[in-house]
Amino acid sequence: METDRPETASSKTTGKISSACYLLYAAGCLIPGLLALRDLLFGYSWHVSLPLSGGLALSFGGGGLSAYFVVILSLLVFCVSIYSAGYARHSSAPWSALILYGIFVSSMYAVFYSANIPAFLIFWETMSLSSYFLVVSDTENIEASRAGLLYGVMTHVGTAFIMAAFMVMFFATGSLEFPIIKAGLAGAGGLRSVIFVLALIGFGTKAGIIPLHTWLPRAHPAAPSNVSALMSGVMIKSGIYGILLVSLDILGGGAGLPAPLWWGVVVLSVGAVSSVKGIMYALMERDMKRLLAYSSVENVGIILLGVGASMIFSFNNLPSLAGLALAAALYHTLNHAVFKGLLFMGAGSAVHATGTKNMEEMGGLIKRMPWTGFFFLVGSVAICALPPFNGFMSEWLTFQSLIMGIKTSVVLTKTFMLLAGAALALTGALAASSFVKAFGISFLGVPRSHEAEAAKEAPATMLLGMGILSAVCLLLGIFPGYMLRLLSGIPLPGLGSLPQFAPGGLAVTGVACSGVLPIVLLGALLAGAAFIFIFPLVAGGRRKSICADPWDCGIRKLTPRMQYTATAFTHPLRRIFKKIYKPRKEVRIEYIVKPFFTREIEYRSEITPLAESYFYRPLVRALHNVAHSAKRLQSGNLQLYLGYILGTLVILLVVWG
Amino acid sequence: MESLQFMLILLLSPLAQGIIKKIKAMMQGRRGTPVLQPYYDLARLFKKDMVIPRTVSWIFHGAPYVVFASVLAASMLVPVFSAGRSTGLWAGGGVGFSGIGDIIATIYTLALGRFFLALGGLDAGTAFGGEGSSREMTVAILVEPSMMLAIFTAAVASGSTNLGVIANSGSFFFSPAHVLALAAFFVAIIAETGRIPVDNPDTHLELTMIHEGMLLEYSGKYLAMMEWAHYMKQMLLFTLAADLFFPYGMAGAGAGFGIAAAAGFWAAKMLILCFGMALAESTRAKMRFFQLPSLLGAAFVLSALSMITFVMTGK
Amino acid sequence: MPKAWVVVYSITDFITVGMLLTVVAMNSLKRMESFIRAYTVNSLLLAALMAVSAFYLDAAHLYIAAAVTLASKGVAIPLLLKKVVRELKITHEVEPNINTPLALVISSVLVVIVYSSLSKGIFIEGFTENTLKVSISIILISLFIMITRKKAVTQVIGLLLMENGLFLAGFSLTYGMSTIIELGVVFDVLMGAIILGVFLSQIKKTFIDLDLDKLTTLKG
Amino acid sequence: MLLPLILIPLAAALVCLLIDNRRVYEYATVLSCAAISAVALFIAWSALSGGMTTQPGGAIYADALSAFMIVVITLLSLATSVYSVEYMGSELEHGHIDKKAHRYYYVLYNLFILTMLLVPIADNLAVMWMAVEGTTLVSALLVGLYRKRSSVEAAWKYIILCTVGITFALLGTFIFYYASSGASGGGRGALEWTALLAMAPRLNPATVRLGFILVVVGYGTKAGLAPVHNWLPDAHSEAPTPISALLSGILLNCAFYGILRFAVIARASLGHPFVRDMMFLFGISSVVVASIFMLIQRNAKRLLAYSSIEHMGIIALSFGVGGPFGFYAALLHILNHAIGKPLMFFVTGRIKGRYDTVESEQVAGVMKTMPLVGAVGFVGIMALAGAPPFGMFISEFLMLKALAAGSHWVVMGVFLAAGGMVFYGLLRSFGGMFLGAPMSPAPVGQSMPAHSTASARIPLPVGADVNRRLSARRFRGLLSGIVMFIMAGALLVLGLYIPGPMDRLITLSAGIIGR
Repeated sequence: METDRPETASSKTTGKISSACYLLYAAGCLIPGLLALRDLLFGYSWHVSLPLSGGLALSFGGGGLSAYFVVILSLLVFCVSIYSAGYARHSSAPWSALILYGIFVSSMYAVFYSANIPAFLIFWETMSLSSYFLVVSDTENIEASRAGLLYGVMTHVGTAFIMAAFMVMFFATGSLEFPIIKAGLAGAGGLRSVIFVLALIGFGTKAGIIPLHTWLPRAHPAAPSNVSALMSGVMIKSGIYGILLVSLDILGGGAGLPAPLWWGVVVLSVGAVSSVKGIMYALMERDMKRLLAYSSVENVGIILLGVGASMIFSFNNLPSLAGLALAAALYHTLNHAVFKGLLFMGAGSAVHATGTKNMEEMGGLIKRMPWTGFFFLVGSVAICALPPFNGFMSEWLTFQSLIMGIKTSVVLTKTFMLLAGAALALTGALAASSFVKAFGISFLGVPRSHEAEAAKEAPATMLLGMGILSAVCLLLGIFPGYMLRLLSGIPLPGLGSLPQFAPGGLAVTGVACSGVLPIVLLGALLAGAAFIFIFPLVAGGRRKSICADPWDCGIRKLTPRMQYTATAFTHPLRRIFKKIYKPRKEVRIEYIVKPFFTREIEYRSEITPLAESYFYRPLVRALHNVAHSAKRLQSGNLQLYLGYILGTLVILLVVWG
Repeated sequence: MESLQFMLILLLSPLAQGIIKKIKAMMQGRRGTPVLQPYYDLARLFKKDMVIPRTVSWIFHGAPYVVFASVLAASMLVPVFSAGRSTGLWAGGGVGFSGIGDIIATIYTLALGRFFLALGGLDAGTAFGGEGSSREMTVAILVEPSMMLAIFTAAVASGSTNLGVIANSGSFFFSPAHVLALAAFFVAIIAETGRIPVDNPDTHLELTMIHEGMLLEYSGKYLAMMEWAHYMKQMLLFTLAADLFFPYGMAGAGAGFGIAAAAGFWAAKMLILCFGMALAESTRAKMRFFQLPSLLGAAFVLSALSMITFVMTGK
Repeated sequence: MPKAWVVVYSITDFITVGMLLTVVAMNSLKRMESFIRAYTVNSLLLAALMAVSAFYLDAAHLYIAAAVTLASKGVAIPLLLKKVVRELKITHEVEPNINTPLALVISSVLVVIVYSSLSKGIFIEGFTENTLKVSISIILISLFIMITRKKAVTQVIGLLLMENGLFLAGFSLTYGMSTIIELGVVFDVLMGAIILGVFLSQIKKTFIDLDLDKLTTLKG
Repeated sequence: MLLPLILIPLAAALVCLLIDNRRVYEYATVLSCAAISAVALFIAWSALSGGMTTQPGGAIYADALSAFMIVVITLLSLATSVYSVEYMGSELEHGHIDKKAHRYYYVLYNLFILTMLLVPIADNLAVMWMAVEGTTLVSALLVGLYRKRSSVEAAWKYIILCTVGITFALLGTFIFYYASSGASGGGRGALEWTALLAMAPRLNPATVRLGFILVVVGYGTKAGLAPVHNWLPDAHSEAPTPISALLSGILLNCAFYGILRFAVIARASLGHPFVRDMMFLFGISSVVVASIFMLIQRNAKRLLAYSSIEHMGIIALSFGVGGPFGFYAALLHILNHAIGKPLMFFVTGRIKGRYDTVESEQVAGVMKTMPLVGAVGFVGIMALAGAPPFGMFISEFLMLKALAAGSHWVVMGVFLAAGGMVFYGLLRSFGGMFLGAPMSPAPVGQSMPAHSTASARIPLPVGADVNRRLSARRFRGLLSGIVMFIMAGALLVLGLYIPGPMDRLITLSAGIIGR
């Protein structure tokens, strides 16, 4: 779907119709979004129940946590659908993709609304399967179908864990309805931990925490870009939603029943590992969309840092801090949805224009597609948590909660919070580096391929979709106060006790006190820029500027191939962290006259993801070995089969006869 | 009045640079350039025409403004000599707390500048620019954790990341944790300001330069902005070190000195730090790039130690 | 207990043990003819048993059952087998997979297992206890024979032997159920034999040889 | 009202045997299947309204459970007959079978249906046994229809193994009779299920236990429960595709129905735990064995066969766990499996028609060459993998619920793990076939199942004859295509809403099992 097929008249009309449909989706998703916003602001909630076959029922409910996620979903679906309207017009997307997109989106809504186990499971799996089909929707792309297989299987296994968790709930409470379970689980004791672990594994698979993330960097890039925007933006958040729903809402018994300490510690550590390793792998990627996918792993990690910290705080009975950490997590969930969606859309139009995902074949795009470039830049700045954009605010809150954790909690948790803080700091720097690379290599400099040379700006609808999200990035960055007001409507431990502030302001009080006024910060930045713009006019007066070739050390001509490549950009880190990356480097040289005149030098460098080489590959190999050796049981020998019958009979006779 | 204290950084940062150069020269037994040389350089550069590479986009033109603006904005967040309750552009600011800007905000605002500096280096599409940005970001990655941990120590000790609060709670200073943290922070400053042994500010030998590599294509006005921003960043970091680790003698602080006295204290601290920097530069030799991790790793260990001692001892 | 019963018990026991012995003996047989002969003997014994008890219990439908058994198992099926063997020219030996002594040991072990595991609680009265155990042993041993022999024909014979054991069991447990069922079962067996014959010729046609080692193309 | 179920297929078989005209015997078969379906629906209706239908003589009767089975059997036989007309037709036209075998197929087809219908309506358990044995004999001939080495081998193994197994079932039946005669004070015993059930509590437990073990092993062999399942993959992979559909869709269920009937009596006399443990034993082993073999299975039909084993295992599990949910789930799963598995076999048949192979390595790009078949196929494998919103998810969810309620965590864990492996196996093999770029340039237009390779081998008839034949072919293809869509739709519907009558029927039957 990424490649432009020659547009026939029929494909043009299909394109028109499907883009119209996408606009309909965009309009449609406003309704639930606004309703959910209302529920959130005024604390409404509702509950309906429909009969299902087999004496089961589908219950749905709104308000609180689910309303918040519905708002996120609607915001993103709105922009992505507008984007897709332009996207579908030019890519030869089959009809099925359009329908699947609808199923995918509506199943995500249903997941967030689900209020009992059957509904949740059914729509959860529908969401997974429809996204699977979207990943493989370009049926001839064999790589996509491989990625799809991995994704499908992993998500199915994850669902199995979720099912198990739910079944334990049912066993403990005898009910399938979340509200009743919530009430009934208070006395469940040890079972709560069982449920928590199962749920964490199950939902973690979807959220893409390390080491359950393997499917993510494969499946997200393989999907069409508008879908990968939704997958990375919202779908993996459904994993976060699940973790919050089970471990805080349901297991919290609604009344903030404190979680055991080790839950928080586990979540915190998982978050730290995921954030650091996710972004480290992102840094090494040449494939633009895979880079973004890995950075999603990182951001999920950051969100989990907040969740874990909040759990620890509520265990230590510090509600306001718990609220703060949770607010940070939820806030970052929204922010990540926004800028990751934006980035995937930008990447989508870049890939669409150049026909490649490899950044080392792009370059110089910002001159050819200025708007896309600008929006991508906004996204990059936001995701690097640089002020005055939204990423900064949520990371600031996370930092605050961690620091306060170091101050207040017991030594053990102190240490964990400390490490988490260091991880977060490291993450920030790594993220900055990888997005300098992502933007710099693919949008700046000189085109590295003819396709990049010939790239065209994306159509207006696609730009509109990105533009809205860029604006949201800025607004969420400079009006955090409104966000906290929104969050305090969610009935989760501590969120009620969040202090309220002036819309522009954000502050922590209580154990500590600090705060930022991002709007003033923005003002300061503008003031500084204005100053330095005016100062030279006063001091130096107007000077003309001469255009020339860049400095080339006296070589007469600099070619695009002499630019710094993405690989070269990250080479130092590959060397410094070789313990972690385990880079495989091979250099192949063809000589004309050895050893002086070379015809061709090929340099290939790859890194081995640990989780795969040390967990998944062995697992799959083991399974295959088992299967192969099991074939001997079905050797085709009739006597053997008769022997089975005899054996079974004799054994049963001896045991029970 | 105090709300304009950042002007000191804006105006005096070239002087600090000059002083450091002078001290280095004297240590190396040279006469060295006059102390005001940086001002002369800036003035000259502002007057010169610019040579713009053909290959660049608006990022190249925008970067100097963003870099300068970010450093300036960051320095507006920092109490220079007065952490008074009423001071600061946004004292209170409806945020329900007193004092001046936030340390994390400061660091991240500086990071914004670095982000665009690196982009500006990449925009021309030359090898040196790329090399410079790559190395700059790498160094940043190595420095960030130790710097943040060092800051955590101060923040946790005073129970806030608010520079005003930190500077006001002068009770604890020179606890072992803070000494270690200061050491780590100092190494971080060396790396951030591109000083020997991490980077050589005076070289233009392509293969070794980091900061200069990114500036290679810049000239005239833009180069002036970049350099000025660099000076300001250096002085800002000095000031931060002072605020975080030996805030003694600030106006409006617990001790509550007068403006003049506080300014004097600040100048003294700056001189000390300049001397320390010069000393470090002229006693060390520039390291190979791939030896840096050991140095910065050491810094990280220092800051981690400081944090741990604090966690254990509680002071 | 009337005197007649005692006689019946002794005779039936005698005959059933005879059947068991024929089956056990088949473990040691190598030639196809003798194999078929042993089967015939076994069937005849079965028919005889039915006749005897029919005589003593003077139950008319048992005579019918005996007659049917004699006709089908004692005469028809052996003839069919002989015909098949002649047509397919199965002359050479029927090699067992394992040597005779071991086979004998295992079959006796099976008998022991059956005798030990069929708990006393099952039986209320009558000659059924011993007969049932014998018949189950016969079934298991003939299954064992099917396992040890390579030739497809021997499989068929083993299957038919199992049927005999089954008939013995059915007869002993139920004094012969309603005739219709007897007939139905016999009919099934007969059809089975015929169809098996058909397939034997099929195998002969497609595989040239009736050795089961060839029939292992379908694996996994 | 039951006799027609026997008479109509018999008549159809005679017609096929006597009248050597392709059109006639094809239509005769389809019509008879349609007729018995109608009858079945009537029986179901009367079962819903008035309980059991008994025939004078009492040898055959039908309660709700039998009605349920009859409905499943007849409806599926109808679908399969329509598909057979297309599939066997093209087999004939491409010379894979000769005309004689083609007719012979329809004769046996009707007899097969007949024998299978006899199973649920037999009140006398020995009669039921005869019917099951009859199915073995008839279907063995169908399995061996192609006369190839492999098919003959499969048929041979099938008939030997099943006959051996079934022998034990009869022995078990005898022992039940014996127990009943014991219960009736040494007098004549009973083989009528109803009578046995009536005296169940008075039966000698030890006797019943022995009998039940023999019955489970015997009918279990036929029902394809591991570890006595070995005939199943061979037979399914070698039989003509419609027959594979019938084998796994109905025949297995018929055999399992036998176990069910005996199990009711066994539960009445031994109590549930014994039955549960037996079912868990066979169920778990079936699920595990099947899932392991599905991991790397390359032949699509064998893969489906193993999946049948897995599903029989699931049915056994949910029957074993018992309770209203368990029994309901077992029957619902029988229904779902009877729709989903044949559907996948039909899809595989279409693939074979196009690519002339079902080895997943040699097939790719079905979504391109036959988009509709590919879409239906995806629905099918998702349903078979137990994914919502399809019927099997409901039945499996109900089973899980029952397992959780009874806290059989080990069983649940094994089941879930196996489920993952099964999903992998299905998606790997079928996904590989459906996706990817088509390898050989295959002719487009999927409603016409032309063999790309075979048609090259056989010179097609010429002139107007060709057009007539092509159009006829297209028509047959269209019909079977519609059938496949209906089945796919049914899978979806059952996942969301079970029609009221069917729900009541299943509930009643569950009541009978759970008595």
